[in-house]
Amino acid sequence: MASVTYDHVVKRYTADVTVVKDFNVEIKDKEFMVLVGPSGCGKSTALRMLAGLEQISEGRILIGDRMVNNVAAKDRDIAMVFQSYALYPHMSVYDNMAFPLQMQHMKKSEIDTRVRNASRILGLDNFLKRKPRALSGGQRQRVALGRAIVRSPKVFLLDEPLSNLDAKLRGQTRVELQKLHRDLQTTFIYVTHDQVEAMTMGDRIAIMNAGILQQVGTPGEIYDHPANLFVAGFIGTPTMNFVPASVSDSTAKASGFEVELPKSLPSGKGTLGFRPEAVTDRVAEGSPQFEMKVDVVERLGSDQFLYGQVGGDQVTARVDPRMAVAPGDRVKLGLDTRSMHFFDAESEQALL
Amino acid sequence: MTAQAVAREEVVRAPAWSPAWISQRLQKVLLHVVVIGLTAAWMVPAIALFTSSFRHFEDINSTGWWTALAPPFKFTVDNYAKVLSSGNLGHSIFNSFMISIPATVIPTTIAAFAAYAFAWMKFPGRNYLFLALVALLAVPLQLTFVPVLKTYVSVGLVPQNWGFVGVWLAHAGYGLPFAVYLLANFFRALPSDLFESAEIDGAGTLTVFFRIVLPLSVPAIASLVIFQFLWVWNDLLVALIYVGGTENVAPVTVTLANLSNSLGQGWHLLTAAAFLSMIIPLVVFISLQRYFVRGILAGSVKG
Amino acid sequence: MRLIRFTRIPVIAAVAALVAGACAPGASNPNPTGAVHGGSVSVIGVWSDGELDSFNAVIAPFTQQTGITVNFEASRDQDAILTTRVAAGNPPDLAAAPSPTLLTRFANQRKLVPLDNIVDMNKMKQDYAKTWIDQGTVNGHLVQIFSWASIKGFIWYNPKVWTAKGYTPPKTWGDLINLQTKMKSNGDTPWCVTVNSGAATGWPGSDIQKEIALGQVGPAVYDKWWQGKQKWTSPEIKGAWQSFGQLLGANDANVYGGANYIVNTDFGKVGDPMFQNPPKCMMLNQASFITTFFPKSTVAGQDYDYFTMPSQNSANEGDRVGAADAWSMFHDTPQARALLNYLLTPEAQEVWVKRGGKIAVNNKVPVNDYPDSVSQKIAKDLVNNTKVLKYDAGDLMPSDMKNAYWQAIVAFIQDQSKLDSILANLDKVQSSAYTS
Amino acid sequence: MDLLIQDVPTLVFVVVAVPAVLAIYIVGTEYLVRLLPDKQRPRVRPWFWVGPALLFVTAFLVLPALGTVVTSLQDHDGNFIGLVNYQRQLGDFPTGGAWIAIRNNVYWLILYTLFVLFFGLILAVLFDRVRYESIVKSFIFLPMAISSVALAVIWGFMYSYQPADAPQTGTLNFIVVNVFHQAPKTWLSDPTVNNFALIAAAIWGITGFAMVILSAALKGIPGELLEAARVDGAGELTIFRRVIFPLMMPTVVVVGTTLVIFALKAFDVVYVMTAGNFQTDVLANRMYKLLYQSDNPGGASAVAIILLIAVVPVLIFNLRQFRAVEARR
Repeated sequence: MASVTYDHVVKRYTADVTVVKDFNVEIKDKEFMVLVGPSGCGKSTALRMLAGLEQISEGRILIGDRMVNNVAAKDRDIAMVFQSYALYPHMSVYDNMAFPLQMQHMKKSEIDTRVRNASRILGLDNFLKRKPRALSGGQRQRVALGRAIVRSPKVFLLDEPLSNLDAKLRGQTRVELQKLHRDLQTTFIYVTHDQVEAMTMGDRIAIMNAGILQQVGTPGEIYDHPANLFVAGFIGTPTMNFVPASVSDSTAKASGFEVELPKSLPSGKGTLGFRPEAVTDRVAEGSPQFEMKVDVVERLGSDQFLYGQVGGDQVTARVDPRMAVAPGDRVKLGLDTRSMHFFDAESEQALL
Repeated sequence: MTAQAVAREEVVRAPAWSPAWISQRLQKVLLHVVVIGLTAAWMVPAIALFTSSFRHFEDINSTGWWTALAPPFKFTVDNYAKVLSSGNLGHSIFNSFMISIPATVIPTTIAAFAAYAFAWMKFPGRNYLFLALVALLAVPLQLTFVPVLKTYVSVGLVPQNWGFVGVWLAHAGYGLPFAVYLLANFFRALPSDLFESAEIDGAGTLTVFFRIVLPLSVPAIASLVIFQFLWVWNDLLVALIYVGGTENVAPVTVTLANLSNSLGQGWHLLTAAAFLSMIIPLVVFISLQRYFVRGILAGSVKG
Repeated sequence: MRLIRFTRIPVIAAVAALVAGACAPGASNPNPTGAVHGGSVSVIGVWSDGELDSFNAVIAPFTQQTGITVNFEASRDQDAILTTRVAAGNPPDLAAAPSPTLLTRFANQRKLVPLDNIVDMNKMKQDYAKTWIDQGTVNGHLVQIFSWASIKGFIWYNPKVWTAKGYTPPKTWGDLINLQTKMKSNGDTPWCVTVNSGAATGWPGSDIQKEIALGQVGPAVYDKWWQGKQKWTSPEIKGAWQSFGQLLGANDANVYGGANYIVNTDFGKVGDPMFQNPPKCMMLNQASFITTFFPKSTVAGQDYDYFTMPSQNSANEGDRVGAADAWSMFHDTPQARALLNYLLTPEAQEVWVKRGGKIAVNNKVPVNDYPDSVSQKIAKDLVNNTKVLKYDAGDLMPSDMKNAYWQAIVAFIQDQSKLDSILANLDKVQSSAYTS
Repeated sequence: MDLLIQDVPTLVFVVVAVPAVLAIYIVGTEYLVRLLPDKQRPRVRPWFWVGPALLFVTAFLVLPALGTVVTSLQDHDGNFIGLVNYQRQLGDFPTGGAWIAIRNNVYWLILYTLFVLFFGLILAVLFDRVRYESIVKSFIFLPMAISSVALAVIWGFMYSYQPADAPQTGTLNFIVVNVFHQAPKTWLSDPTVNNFALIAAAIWGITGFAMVILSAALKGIPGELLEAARVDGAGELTIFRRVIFPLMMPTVVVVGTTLVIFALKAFDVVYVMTAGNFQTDVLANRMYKLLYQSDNPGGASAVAIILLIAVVPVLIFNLRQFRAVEARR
């Protein structure tokens, strides 16, 4: 129900400790935006500044058209789900959800309606009288969501809400959250360090590293056109192959092979990047081929990954799961040149 | 069944007579032996006192207390009878309540405010101010008596006009450093997410304090109440300085100290008196003990 | 009921004051100037238990006659309480102390009301031994009066045992030493001594030493000694220590239980071994009050009697050491005056005397008022045979000197061979204790 | 009796009114704070919250402590004499001045603090695992409820001495004589053991304090955490060392600090049992004697200041500790 704008936002703790640097993002109304990055990259700080839990050192944050830099957290009309859930242990599930509404001096009947509505959505009807300690992890997580839902906030903030759940429950809840986003028709800002969550849930993803925003885009854009070496390496499993190479005109030369790039680049050294799925056992006519000495074979059923050496470089390949290969084998592989990336040695920016 | 309970079942249930089962059993037995043994050893001096409180003065002086535990059982309730009949006892117990209760309530309340600020509000010099407060624990009370009493006299805050007010305030002042120290430590340990969550939920400082901090700090407050009450209840000197030892205001410690005379005669009555004066603090302890429950924070945050 | 009056209403005001931070309205102290009838007087003393009962018995006729209530505060931490309250300007009207040390300090600080015009000095001079008046006079003013005393230098024994064993009370120091030797050769332990008394541990031993000193060197040197003008290492004082050691015997062998028992046992238990059957010791030296510590089953004259410590110098025969309950005034109110004057009367003093354990300071208290033959004998002794009564030297020394004295007694009992270094240390304390 | 009943309303009034007044204070000041612009509020608010506490400690502790500093630099008549009082207390090392007391305080500091923490932790952890916890806890707590005068009587029964040929009335000497067949010991007058005898009595008296606070902290550790560690296969000792102890560390620091200060201020047990005789003096007792018996407020003040200075290292440790806690959250 509102857009969020980060406008040259800086967070500085001391003169030389800056955790968020010149952060600029526009999050559209009703968008599901995921802030992703390794731990300590400043993503949580960025969220907490929006929540009003941290002072903003420089720049502005707007919710809708309203600058909220100096607005108290409670007046920003946001709701937040904490990684730890932060449930009030001495209050029942009902009271936990009713608490933010009581703070708004809402009428009792209205509170009741909202709490019951939220608990129905989240399937918590049978637990309303319980204390948090008598709930399972997944249930607690839903109470934390419920406490956010009841307020019908303009913006929903979620700080790694799934990290305390086991893998199965996490997958389930991911789907539930997306459904919830659709149902609520509200702006979601979701912080995570897990790129899978980011890729699967986000309408758009903002990737941060070391306090700096690296790239903003849809999952597809980010995956196919990473803006720099960091984004390329951060998104996708297994990670993109990075091979040192030198370019002259449109030919990139690595230690074990040469590849023709789709366009010519200024000559120099850099890093050639290509995803494992670009290295296959289907050797296409006219595309580069090389021999890989296989170190490790990973069979996932639907896929088979080979880890090995090409020339002097470590390369991962995704091959047909039916291909018979054992560690120590030398196999011939082909490279699909349609999705090649090349990163400048100095700036690490994508040139291709 | 809660997650906890499930986990506990898993741990405890090893197949009967398996090595793990035997070692678990042995550990359990050892635990009980150690617990009961330590407690029993701890009780020896108190048992000595208790036994002696039922012995004749001459016997206490001439034979060890343990001899009373074998026949012939020459027990007497004379000591108790003498203590209970000392006319002022009932009144002085009442005086002790009059002194102890407000002298516990005032510093606990004030300390809770200050501890909350020290634990969760940011202000310049906070840490140093807090440490200075802790350092005040080391100030010998005897050196404060004259200046404080001088001030009391100059503003007329003497027992003749103000009853116990002077001693309440003094005990509050003396008890605050520890009270703030203990509570701030506990408040500081509350998960910060709770506070932030409450802030986003729209709770103000007061709401957070009264609806979240206080309910969650019940064990700490209960232990503080126990100690402050106990110290005030057992205090002799502060009471003598600020309320004096006249019969109508004397707390029970003064009355009991006066059971033995200035030359030390009558000390055997202290055996009985010690047990009688112990009753109230023990009742306070036992009745507040139910607040020391496991996991008051359980379920709030994980990890 | 008094409690209610002074708590309920102020409580409400106090709470208000807490909020507003306002000062309490100081209620003015009642200051009746007219007839001495009614009102109250506040007293701090050390008496509790049986002693307090006795004191209350003394006060009862006073209150009955005058209508004046005596608010008595008993405190065994009198040093702390009184020092603090005097320094803070909140002293009681009167204080009663078991020794004059503290009150003399207040006198030097000019915190006490001079009593010269409050008591009838002529009558005092008639009824009181000069010692008591001299003792109460500081800087030319009477600031302390004395009510009840205990006399030191009494050696207690069990007449039944002595008759059976053929021992007789010695008349001279030589007789005493011979008796001691005879007892030992009979396999009896001559003495019981115990000196443990909490913070004051050592004083019962110091009593023996100072009695010997007075008997050996006489009042003049005794006075110079407590005044800090006589060195501890001087032959006069050292002699008294050596004589004390003569009684204790080498390694305290003349005393039941030896050094460990002496220093670890409470002074009040000193008589217990003597009254056991068979007795563990033959005699003990303690002041007149010790009879109240003897087992309840003992009867004066039958189970215990005393003789006075013989002097080594016949010129000093009849010189006694004593101490007494001292009274001083902080507030000159009519009620306080009335009580003080009442306490000086034989009528007041005889009340406690009749109840036992105390010797009246007023000479007019009839001997027959004493409850048993032994205390009557003490009273007569005091009037008839006492030539010079000297106040306890320890109580007259500055506190640091007094404490060092007591500790020296303990050290001496533990190891008599260290006498020279013990006395040298006392000289060192003497050189600083009197100046500060 | 009617006198008591009539006073009950006073008591009830006080118990209800005092917290009510304080609650009104804090609500009222919050209302005042809200009148301020948003930015000013966090700066002003803490002072209202700590205000009453600061007011109280200033009046009852800070001002007297400052007065003590002044007194410690003065002679008996109030003339400034510099550090002479300190020189007197700290002169004649190692047996003169306050040195015996300082030595004994070091014994107290180490033995009392460590043993009380040790027993407090052990008892809290062990008792946590038995169903009759509340009963055994009450027993350990019981000595806390005993006044110092009674404590002297109790430990008198433990340490009492009789000559070797008489029946022993003291518990320890009974054991020494009848079990170990040794000569009875003079526990309180023998300088090789008496300090430890006093410290033992004090440990007995205060362990309940450490146990209660540490136990409260232990209860604050979520049960799931312990269960999880157990499921992970950690032994009980490992759980204590790796899970319980680190989580209780802040509380251990608080209890430890308090005990260190108690050890420095050790007074009651010494005062009632030996009064500092037989080389058992401690600083607080020395101060008491100087103040009330020797009429030497300057010396007493100097001792008190020495005592206060001794606390500083502990405070520095505390500062580091809660900076660490703050860094973690």
